[in-house]
Amino acid sequence: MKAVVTVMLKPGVLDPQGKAIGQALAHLGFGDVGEVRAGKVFELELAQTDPVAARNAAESMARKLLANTVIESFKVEIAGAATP
Amino acid sequence: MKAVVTVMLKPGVLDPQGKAIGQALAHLGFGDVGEVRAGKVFELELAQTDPVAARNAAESMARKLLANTVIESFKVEIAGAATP
Amino acid sequence: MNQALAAEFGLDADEYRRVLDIMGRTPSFAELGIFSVMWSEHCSYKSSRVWLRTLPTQAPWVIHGPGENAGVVAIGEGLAAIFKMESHNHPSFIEPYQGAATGVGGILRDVFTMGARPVANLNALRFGDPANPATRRIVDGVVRGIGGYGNCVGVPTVGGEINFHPAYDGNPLVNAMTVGIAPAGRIFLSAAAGIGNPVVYVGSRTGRDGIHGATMASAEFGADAESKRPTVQVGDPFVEKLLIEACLELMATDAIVAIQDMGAAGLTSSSVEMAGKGGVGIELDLDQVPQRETGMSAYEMMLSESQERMLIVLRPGAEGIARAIFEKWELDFAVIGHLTGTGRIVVRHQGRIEADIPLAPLADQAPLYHRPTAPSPPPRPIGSLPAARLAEDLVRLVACPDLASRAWVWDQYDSTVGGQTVKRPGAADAAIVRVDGHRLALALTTDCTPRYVAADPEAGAAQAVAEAWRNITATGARPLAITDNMNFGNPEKPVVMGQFAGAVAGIARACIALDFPVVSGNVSLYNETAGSPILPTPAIGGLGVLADAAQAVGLAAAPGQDLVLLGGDPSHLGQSLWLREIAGQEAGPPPPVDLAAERRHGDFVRARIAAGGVAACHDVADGGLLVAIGEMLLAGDTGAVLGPAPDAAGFWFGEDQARYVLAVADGAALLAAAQAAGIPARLLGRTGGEGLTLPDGATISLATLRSAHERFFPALMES
Amino acid sequence: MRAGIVVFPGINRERDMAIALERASGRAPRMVWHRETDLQGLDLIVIPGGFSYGDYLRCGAMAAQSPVMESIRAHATRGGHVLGVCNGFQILVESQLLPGALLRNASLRFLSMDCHLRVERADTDFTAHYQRGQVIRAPMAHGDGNYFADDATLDRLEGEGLVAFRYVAPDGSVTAAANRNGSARSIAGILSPNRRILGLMPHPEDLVDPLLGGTDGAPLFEGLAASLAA
Ligand SMILES: Nc1ncnc2c1ncn2[C@@H]1O[C@H](COP(=O)(O)OP(=O)(O)O)[C@@H](O)[C@H]1O
Ligand SMILES: [Mg+2]
Repeated sequence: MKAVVTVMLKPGVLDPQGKAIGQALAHLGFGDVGEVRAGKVFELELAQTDPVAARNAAESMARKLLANTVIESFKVEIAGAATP
Repeated sequence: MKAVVTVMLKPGVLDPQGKAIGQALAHLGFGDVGEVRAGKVFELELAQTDPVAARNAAESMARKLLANTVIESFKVEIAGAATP
Repeated sequence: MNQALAAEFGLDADEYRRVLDIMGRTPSFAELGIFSVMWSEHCSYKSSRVWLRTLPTQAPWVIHGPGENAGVVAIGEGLAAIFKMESHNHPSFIEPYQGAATGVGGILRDVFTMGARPVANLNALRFGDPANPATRRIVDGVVRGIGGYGNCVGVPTVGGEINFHPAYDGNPLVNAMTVGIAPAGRIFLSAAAGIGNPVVYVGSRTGRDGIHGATMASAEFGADAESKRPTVQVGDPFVEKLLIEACLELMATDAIVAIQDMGAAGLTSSSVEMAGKGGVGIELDLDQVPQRETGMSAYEMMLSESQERMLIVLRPGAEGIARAIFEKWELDFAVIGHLTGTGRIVVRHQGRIEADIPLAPLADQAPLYHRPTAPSPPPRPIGSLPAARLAEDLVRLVACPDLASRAWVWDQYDSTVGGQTVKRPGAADAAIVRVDGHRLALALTTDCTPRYVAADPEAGAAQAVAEAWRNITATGARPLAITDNMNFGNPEKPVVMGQFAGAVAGIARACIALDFPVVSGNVSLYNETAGSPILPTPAIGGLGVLADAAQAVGLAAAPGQDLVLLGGDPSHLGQSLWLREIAGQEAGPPPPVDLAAERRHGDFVRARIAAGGVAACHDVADGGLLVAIGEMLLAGDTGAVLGPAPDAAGFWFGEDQARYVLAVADGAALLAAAQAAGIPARLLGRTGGEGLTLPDGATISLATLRSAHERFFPALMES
Repeated sequence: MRAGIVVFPGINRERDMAIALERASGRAPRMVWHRETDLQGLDLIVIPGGFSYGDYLRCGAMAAQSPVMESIRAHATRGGHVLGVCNGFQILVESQLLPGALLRNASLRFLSMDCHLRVERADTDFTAHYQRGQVIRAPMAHGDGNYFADDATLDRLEGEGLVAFRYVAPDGSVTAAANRNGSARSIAGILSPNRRILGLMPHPEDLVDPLLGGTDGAPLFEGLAASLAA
């Protein structure tokens, strides 16, 4: 199964990249864009065939490695499964 | 409206980051993880209230700035709107 | 398989006929691919070879001149310096970050493949008009790419040069140079030997990256540049770092017979060149090649330019040792073939022979062109000139794109990693890098003034060599050898070919006079967009040696020193920056290059530095004498009072060659020594205070000068 | 002082560190490959700078999961000394041996230049050869040195005196301009509560030789060597 892990900075953590992109977009004439947040996304090819098992595996990978929970939060989506 | 732009390397383009993460996950005991691809995600607060206008704006931002279309492809999702 | 297809591969009718002659049959797709990349301009040097042969390449300290992956010179204490410069111009236009990054990666491999630990990177960059919006994006990507790769692999980036000119608008130049150190007796070469010996592939897996990159680098950009984009290669500096460590670890054993990086034209050029140089045959089994993608054809695998890969011929039985080392570093390792006695390259894939080509004719019958040359039109004559206003002109000049502080750039390059950088960027005319565990140090620089070369290719190229030699000399080091990176337009145009020929002649003349041979280099042609060529840019990378790093002299003056001009009063305004920036003219002949004077003056300066009396030294180059003084004061954070002197623009802003400004405790003693040696010298003034006081009494505060000098890059890039 | 330098794939300042340690202690440090787990006999473990695992994902994240980290944790629990510089600091916060995180520099650019640091306390084994309040120079070379922690953590660090170094102007004043990477409260280096673990971003090991521009970094290693003299 395919899992998609999205990692974003927690609210309150400075996001210089998002801020710089917001400014650059404004310079490019997209004056009406509000806040921009930048994050990371990981597509994982998993051996699990059961969506629940796949989700558990991906969540455990996110907690252990893909996200730094001091500053980041994450979200897991399993391809084809509805987001809970 | 909120738009989420996901930027991934095009298929076939080397993804050094994804490769290193895949190896690290294997070392951590997630032996059954297959290919890992790493990408970026941007959450944009848009002034547009119409989903179609919002999508157009986000796509134009992605093409102009958020994605390097030489090596990356992107996908836009508008919060609350079904993916086309 | 026909002429039309061959043409798409970049082979002309004549070349295709030659392929048919050699093969005695219609070539397969993979075979045609091999011919096309091996006979591309990039790999075969078909337009430039006849000229390159005329370069001087010998000196008692040269261990390996051109023809190997990089040049090798003895630097004393049983050590050798290995260095080369290489262009990545076309890829950097298409994708500036990855183009520049993979340029750095490629030149690093050329150096460590010979057994050297890379100890320094430099670069020579040319960008378009700063007013052109595309320039900013390209500068940003190239600088990030060079830093992104070099910082990660842990090789300090210690020097370089940058020019801006509208002629580079559609075609920036990214030339990267790497310098490494190896024991002089343990240099690894690429000539394969030993029939039956295993051929091993190490590094990253092969994907469909950059297929036809070599042929792309051999064609000019038209409006369809966009469509050439899918060939972009992505660098992985992490894997490169592992590859460096793993290769050096393997090189400490006796397992290697021959080794070569897979650069342009990847597996094709590395296998063909290794076997060809060794006079043996080679058989490859592509099924064994580590692959990143599925379903790749033989053609794709042979032409892939995936980065961070090496080809090694091992001694029989050494596979186990080698495999263990590469597995420790988590790199792919595969035996993909062996050497044969057939003199042919045979490529097998999925049970079929996809290519079977005799190697000797592939090399010997490679096209060689004596392309017609035409002289460059003479430069425009200099028109009427405004009077010089020293203070105002100086402030404007130090702020102009070609003279403004490059700190914004080098602040993004790790220049200290390795713990051996004695003079960082901006501290001296050449970077000084000590040899780990020795007192010995290298002096490194890259130089070229393309506007001089455009005005007079022979004189301009000689000037580039002279300036590299002078920059090394100004630190106290002894210049040893150069690498050259010849960046030119379309060689099928006689004027461009004339520029090339003239530049080679100028380099040769200067190298002979200065005992400064060419030991490696690279040629990049077809640097044109929509039919308009770049300025001819023969970038010179110079290397010198200093027996004791502690003797190195920088350019920063300190308060309380006499400033002395050595070499004679300047007067030549042709092609000067003052003429361009202040008078608005790109005109006149470039400064003449008197190599005998160059050598006499330089040898004198070096001897004075060795004798210990010189606190700082800077050559007079771009911008002329007053700019040189300003740079010494800014670097040392001191003012100066200049004494009486001529007030002509030519004196303060002329770009005459073979001149140095020295800061010394005792100016009178230096003047006397210069007089005794028959070298013209003049006391300019004395350092100290908060500003620069000119002979006319005007004072520019150091703060004014500094803010003018430091404004350009941040203003361009951070707006 | 018996020091060990941990080498992860992609680390690149291990030789700089070895030179500095040997200069100060007269003893060559042991190089510890990241798969080793036996750190017996070492007084000081140093995680040097570089780009472990390419700095992919997050700087230090993958190294923090390496087997050797468990041994380092045990060494720290025993009260052993640990020094993490640059990538080493990032690895220490990723493995939560030190609190907080190191985010992308506020400028979003790699910063390679000398900075000035104020020594916030001189009563630790790392800073014993400096004076409190002394301003020293050190090269920095990083893309992700922007120290972040929540306010409670920052207040605790300050309250317990665990801020070791701060980015300052040459005169010792804390200014926004001197804090080039945007670190919270200009923090350049922090200590563990027992003051036996130090993480800092700039590179004192690259300024221990007058030939290379100064010796401001030398007292850090000399202080350690004196404190840990066997
Ligand atoms: N302008 C030049 N001057 C001297 N030597 C050159 C020049 N251009 C190329 N060479 C030499 O030709 C050989 C092939 O260079 P190149 O094709 O760039 O190597 P690589 O296979 O590493 O890309 C090298 O030995 C190089 O030093
Ligand atoms: Mg090569």
